[in-house]
Amino acid sequence: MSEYISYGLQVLLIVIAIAIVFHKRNFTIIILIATFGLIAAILYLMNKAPDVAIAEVAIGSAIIPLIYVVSISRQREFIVLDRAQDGFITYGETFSGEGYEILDQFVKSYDLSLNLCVDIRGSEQDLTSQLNVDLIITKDTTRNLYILKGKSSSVLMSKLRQMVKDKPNIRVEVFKGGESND
Amino acid sequence: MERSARQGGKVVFYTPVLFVFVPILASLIIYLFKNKWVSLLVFVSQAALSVLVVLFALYLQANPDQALIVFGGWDERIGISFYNDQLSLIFIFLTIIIWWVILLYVFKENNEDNKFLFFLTFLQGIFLGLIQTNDLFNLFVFIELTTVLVTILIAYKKSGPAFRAGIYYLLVNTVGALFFLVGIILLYNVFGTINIRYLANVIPTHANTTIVKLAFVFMIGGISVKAALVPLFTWLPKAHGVAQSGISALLSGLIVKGALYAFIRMYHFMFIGAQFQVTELFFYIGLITALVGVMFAITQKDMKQILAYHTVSQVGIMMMGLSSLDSFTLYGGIFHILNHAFFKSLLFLGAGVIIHKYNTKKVGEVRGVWKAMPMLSILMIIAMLSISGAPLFNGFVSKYMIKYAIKGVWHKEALFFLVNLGTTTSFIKFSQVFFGPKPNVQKCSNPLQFVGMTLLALLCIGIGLFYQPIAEGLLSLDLSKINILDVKNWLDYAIFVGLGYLLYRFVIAKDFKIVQAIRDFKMTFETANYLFIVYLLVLFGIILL
Amino acid sequence: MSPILTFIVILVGLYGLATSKNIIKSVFCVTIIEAGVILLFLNLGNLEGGSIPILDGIVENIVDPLPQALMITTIVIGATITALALMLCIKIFHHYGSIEWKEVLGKEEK
Amino acid sequence: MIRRITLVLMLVIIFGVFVLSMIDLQSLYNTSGKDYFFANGVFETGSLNLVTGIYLDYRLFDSLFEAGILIVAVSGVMWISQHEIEEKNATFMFDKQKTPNLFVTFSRLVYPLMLGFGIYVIVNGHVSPGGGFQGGAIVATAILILYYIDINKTTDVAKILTIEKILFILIVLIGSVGLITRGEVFTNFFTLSTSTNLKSIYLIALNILIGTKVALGMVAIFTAFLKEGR
Repeated sequence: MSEYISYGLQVLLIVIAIAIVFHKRNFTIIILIATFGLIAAILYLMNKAPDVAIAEVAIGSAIIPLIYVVSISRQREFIVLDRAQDGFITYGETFSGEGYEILDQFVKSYDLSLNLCVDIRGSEQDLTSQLNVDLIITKDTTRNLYILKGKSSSVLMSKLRQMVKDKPNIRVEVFKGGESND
Repeated sequence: MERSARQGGKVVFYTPVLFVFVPILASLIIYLFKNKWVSLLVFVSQAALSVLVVLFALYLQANPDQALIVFGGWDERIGISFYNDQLSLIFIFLTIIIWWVILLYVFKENNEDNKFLFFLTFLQGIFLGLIQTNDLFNLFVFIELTTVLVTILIAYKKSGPAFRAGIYYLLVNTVGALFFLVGIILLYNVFGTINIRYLANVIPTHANTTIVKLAFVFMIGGISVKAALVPLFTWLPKAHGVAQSGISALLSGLIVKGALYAFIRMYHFMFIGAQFQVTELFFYIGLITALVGVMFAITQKDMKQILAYHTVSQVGIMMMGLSSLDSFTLYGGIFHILNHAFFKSLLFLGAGVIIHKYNTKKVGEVRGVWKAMPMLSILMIIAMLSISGAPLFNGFVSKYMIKYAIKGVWHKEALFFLVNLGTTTSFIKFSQVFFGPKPNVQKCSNPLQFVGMTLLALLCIGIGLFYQPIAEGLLSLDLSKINILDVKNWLDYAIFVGLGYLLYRFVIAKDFKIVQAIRDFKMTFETANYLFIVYLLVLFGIILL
Repeated sequence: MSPILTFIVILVGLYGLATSKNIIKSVFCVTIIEAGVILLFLNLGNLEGGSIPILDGIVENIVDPLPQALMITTIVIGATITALALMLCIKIFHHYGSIEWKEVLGKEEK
Repeated sequence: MIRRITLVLMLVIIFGVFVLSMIDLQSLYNTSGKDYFFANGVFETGSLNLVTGIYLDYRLFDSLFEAGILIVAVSGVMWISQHEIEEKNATFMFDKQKTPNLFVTFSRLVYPLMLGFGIYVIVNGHVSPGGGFQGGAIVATAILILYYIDINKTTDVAKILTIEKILFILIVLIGSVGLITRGEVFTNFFTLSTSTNLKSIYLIALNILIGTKVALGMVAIFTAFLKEGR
């Protein structure tokens, strides 16, 4: 009897593996991978390996999926540092302002999540290379321009530039990431 | 009786364990005490290691029966063991020499960076373990550890290209290592042990079964990824291009050789009794690797990329030697591993100094190195002459030994000729950096770096001149049939240089469309994996049919 | 029978690696292959049946304990590699604005 | 599309070869390793759980580097995510999500249970399923629950890294004590004829050290991920 359960679980394992390979949404995959770990652990147990099963339950279906969750949610983050702070984005219970609407539309169309932050000191080079800041908003008061700065290497910047090209008061600038030759 | 003999020389008997743990302990202490002066411990551990290795080599010479150490004193088939022979000792010496040079090179800039020294020194211990281990799973653990450490060292600069090269390296090599593990699993279930020496004895009994052949294919396939053979070489130029020059030199000079060492262990020690008819296959894989590597190398414009693709092509040449069952050619391959470690490290380190001074990697933008840094130029020219196989230098000797096997087979000779021509051409291209007026750069100011590089250059010349006694002593090999004063060899080299110059002047320098196309060739990750499967299938095809 | 079914898991992972266009997906596939390899080893150790390798009381036959000890090591190695790969993924996303292999590798520097 | 078809074809061929090799295995299957452990394992290692016996005694050398890879990976992940920017004033506007109350209460209940279970698994690794690696991972999971109870919890990762490295040195030292007492390295320091109870001192000590190390390493990795870019 247990033989047939074991075969059934093996087939299920294959099905889940195929689902992981063909699925597109990363968050669903995490649930699948946790299930995958759990079924694998049961199979380890059925193969008389309780030690490996404990290790797999603790690592394979708890810690690893957690790390996946954190890293994927971090990856979908679009971190914006607001250094203008004059109504381009207004803070409060809900966010509003022209800048917020643009950014909101932008992140929605690329399936990202917006994360705004203020008050971080440091040079732009360091912030983008070390702290993962994707976009820095500054204001050029003489020309009344909002400048959105980001890394030249990021493909998101060209997409953003495409989006705001007919807004006269916003300019998108890119700078090189802090690369050294050696 | 064996036990009583061991009690006497117990301390010396266990020194191979110290080879692994002296660097590791040093690295941990350096990490724990973040201090400029504690960092000097790397040199203390290096010195201690050098003394220990020499002592152990002398001891092993006197007691050749003490080569096997089983931890815990268990049965050889059960416990983990270290096994040292002539080959592993040569590799240990090589490791220590290269690490001296690299540490001297990086120390001044990194002596306050305890994390960098931690990873670098830890890697040395792991690599020494990888060389000595006699247990397949232990080998797998060491291979994975090297992968992780090298990934961290590649990504150490924390720039975008470093990250992408790091993850490419990590994933490709992990997949390779996992297939190596599948091979181990199959072998364990057939023979009940994973001890390499024991397996070498019992493999002939079941050599003709599919399962052993399958295990062979999986293991060699896994190693080939790490050894950067065609078509699995794509991680190598990416990784070399972004790492610091010291790390590039280490990767090229040693880490890639670690995989070749594992190849020798598997193919020439473990599966030798199985007598698979794969000599030709590996010869052609090596030849294609050499050709493809050199083809990419001559089109590159980035100094480090040129050198990185040359590593691919030289690995191919080594494989041509290592594939052979004939001992003269096989030793030619091993000898070429040593020689390549010396001159390629020297080239990378020299290129690192140039890049640092000129702040650019493009060959076309660097001019006048001879006037600015004459000392460095001499060292680099020595290395270039070595790699292109000029007589009087070490590259010539080992290339001659590998070429010896294909004498008379015209199509192999022709292809090998192309490889040599490509090598010469790309170094004629590289040597353009020496010409030109004196540029406005400050003088070199790091004598430590030059100590290490001079050592390498002296080794290149020394081996090139005194190859006969050295080969006699290291490999007990008679090289009297190589005559460096033979006019034919000089003429050959002159022809190479002449043709190479013409090729450079009229094809490469013109930068035709096809040259650009080859330069811009990029292989995506999924294609690399696709080719890995194809590679496995080709091995299957040859071995099973 | 069981080892053959398990090998399919490894092959599915391999298929995923050879078709995945996304870095995270590749990491998932490596995880799948690794779990498959572990299960394969345990399956083969259990080929002739037996009881759990804990000799508490009278036991007549056990499954092979060595694969189990080795596979614990493999699980830890796999976990560390996954963690390292994911950390690199985060950094790559914030540098290139994408985790598609094509967009990341195709980007020319400077 | 052609590529996918050829890919599937190639995989099918590999699968076929594997099936052939499994048919081979039917007649070649070798149990000499298993028989050795079954006959001598308990006597030689003093561990009723043969798996623990293998990875703490016969193959301790592997386990050392298993711990080593954890050290390296943790330090590497920390290095990659580390930055030197002052972040005192950083305020992330969208970071204020709260864990639901029910979950917090539930976690408070589960946390001591899991911690206890983890420690039980570590200490009894030589007689029942479990051991340092598995128990350490469970303890780590328990500690991770704390992050869900209090999302602003901070951990001093630098201290964890230091402790981890000291623990690694300790494990290596315990492994080498055998050189003095028995003349063998990386095995139990009690002689073979010692009673099982005495031998288990060594096993428990190593399991606790490895368990602590693994737990700390996993927590450090997770902390690095949570703090990444913050």
